[in-house]
Amino acid sequence: MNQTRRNVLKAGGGASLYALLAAAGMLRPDTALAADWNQKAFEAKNLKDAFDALGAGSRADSIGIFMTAPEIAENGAVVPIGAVSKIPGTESIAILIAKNPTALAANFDIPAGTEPSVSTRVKMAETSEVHVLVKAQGKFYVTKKEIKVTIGGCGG
Amino acid sequence: MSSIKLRAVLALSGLVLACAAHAQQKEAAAPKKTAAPVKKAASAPKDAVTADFDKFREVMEDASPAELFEAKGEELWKTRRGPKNASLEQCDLGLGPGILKGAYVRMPRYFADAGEVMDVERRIVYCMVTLQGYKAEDLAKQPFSSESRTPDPVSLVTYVAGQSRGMKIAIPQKHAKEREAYNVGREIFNFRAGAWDFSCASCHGEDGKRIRTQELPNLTSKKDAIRAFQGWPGYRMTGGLMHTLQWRMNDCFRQQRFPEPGYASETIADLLTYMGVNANGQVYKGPGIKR
Amino acid sequence: MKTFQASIFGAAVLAIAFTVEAGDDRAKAVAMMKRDFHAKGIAGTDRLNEDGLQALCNRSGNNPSKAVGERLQQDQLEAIKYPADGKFLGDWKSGERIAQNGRGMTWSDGGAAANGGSCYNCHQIGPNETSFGTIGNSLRQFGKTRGNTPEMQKYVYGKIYNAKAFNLCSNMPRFGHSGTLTEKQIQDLVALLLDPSSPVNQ
Amino acid sequence: MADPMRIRAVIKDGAVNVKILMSHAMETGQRKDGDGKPIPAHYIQHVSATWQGKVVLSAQWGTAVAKNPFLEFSFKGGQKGEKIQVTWTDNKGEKRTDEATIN
Repeated sequence: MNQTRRNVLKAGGGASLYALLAAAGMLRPDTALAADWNQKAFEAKNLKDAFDALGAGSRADSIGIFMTAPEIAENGAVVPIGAVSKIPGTESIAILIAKNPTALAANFDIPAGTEPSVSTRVKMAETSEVHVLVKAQGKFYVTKKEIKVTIGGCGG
Repeated sequence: MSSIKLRAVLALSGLVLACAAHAQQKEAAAPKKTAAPVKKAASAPKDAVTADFDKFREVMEDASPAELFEAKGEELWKTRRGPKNASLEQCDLGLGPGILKGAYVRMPRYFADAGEVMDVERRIVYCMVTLQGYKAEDLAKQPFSSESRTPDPVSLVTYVAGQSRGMKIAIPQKHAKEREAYNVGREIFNFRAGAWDFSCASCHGEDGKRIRTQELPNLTSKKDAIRAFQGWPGYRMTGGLMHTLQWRMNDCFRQQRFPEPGYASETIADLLTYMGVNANGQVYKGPGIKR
Repeated sequence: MKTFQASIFGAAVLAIAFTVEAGDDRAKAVAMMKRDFHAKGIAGTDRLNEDGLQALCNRSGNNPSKAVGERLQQDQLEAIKYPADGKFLGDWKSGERIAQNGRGMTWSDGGAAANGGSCYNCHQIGPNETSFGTIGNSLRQFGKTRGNTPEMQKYVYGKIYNAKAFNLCSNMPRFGHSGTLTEKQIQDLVALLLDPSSPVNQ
Repeated sequence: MADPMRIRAVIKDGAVNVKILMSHAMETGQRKDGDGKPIPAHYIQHVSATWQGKVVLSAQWGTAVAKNPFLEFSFKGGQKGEKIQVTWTDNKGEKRTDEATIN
């Protein structure tokens, strides 16, 4: 039995157990998560609305955020994007694509002990600025980069 | 032979997210819309662009969606299936029943039990028929990946190919039938016919040529021959579909303005023998990613 | 002496055997393809039947003997159907669209949509299209350097109609001969290349 | 049922590096099929990874994540031989959980 569970069991029953379990992430993910999915943010049609829905109406440009992405994507269907935050206390990292039909692509919660560094692959409708939004100690920071998209594939 | 495909942007008009990506069925007659973004790429320094593509291609190949199909193929290989309720573990890919390591880079090859030269997919179909009791005609009905399904042989080929990752291509030419397959394959490669007088060699017989911005490997040269092999089976970013060399050959013949070659036919096996043997000695990197 | 003769004889037999074998492989290849291919869409299996020109190019490694080659080239030239009204120059704007359009004659083509010329697949043409192929030569400034004379117009029309009339085993399809492009489409392409107002000549 | 994920968890530079590939269409809902009918949206909305009962990453996704999604992250504390579980849930309520051993 691991340390976390032992602590949980020691803490005993009732509401406090529930809170502890939730904090430790031991509840079935979907019960907690269904409420988490930020519908308003994910359905926002433009960058500004998406930022607003994420609570990032005001945000500072930061040199503490690093984005790894191609200058020119070989294919808009699969654009690799990596995001690293060097800002202390990073709580979440979001990827937004300005010119996509819905701007917010993904939002990652970074628990303590997890490195503020994620990579994924996104679809891009056209050449666009891609923004990485970081929440750290309750404040928002952003960096951006234009990624050109070439469409029209060949045989390969 | 890969002529630029102008994706079906028109057919999908009204589509806001024009991820050409997904619009993969038809070629459309409206080049403007699709050609425009290409210009941006082409106007940037070519070498830098290619280097950037290569860098991110490498990143993606490190965790390629092709692995999902390898996993699926492995499951299919080991599961008892078909009218005879058998797995494919007794399938002999040339190195003995069930031996997969290195099998892919040694095919096409001659199989005494079938009396024929077979490429990997032709052989897997043969095993599915003889061991599992499937019907070859059924497997040939819809042999290529679509949005709604990935045919079993595609996943199986991807699995088998993954078992030769990092190995040198060593397609045998010992048996008389193997040498004949090479020679006949060379003739198929050079055979001009059809509405536009094309052969494979029309596009793949000279160094340094392009169709639009797509570079064309010279498959008659030792240097480029590997490019026929490398990256296949390949996960195509456009549409996100897994395709094998059977599909590649089929679509080449389409663009060659030929009628359709039979799936897993001897024609394809011989053509792949010719192209494969030319690539002997080079290292196969495993299932890849295609644009 | 005997050995010498024998070796000549042996060499001759080998030479014959070699030729027979190469032809044999081709015969096997053709028979195999005819067995393995099936018609799909507009692409029938008759497309595997070589015409005389294809047969000659296939059998000579695209390098036929001068005598036969010239005769066949002359046949191709004589079969070109020039516009009845003697007009070669169409609309370059339409020509640009035809040059861009890469569809036509595959088994997934057919139906109402017009065929294109696939010109940019192989040639550099207009200054605004940087996505062009290199199988064919660059046609930038074609009219400017060649001149827009009636003879040049007729030549370009003929070349697009049937490139093989000028270079027997050329890689370029015979767009008129094969029924890919209409008379009007070819006139428009001629204009794209020769019309002084076409961007090709800017 | 959805096909299994591919999960690789490897100790690298003192942390567990996790790479995940998921088999999913990630249909945007903005496309139309050959007959002009809209193809309904079908995409993963949540991904969570747990180790020793602790959530080490939780993600919310929209339709812009590419088909057959990829995700990479790293967390501290994991040891060789321990397991991590990854669960995704899509907008149709379909879900899948797979497990991998840390190497």
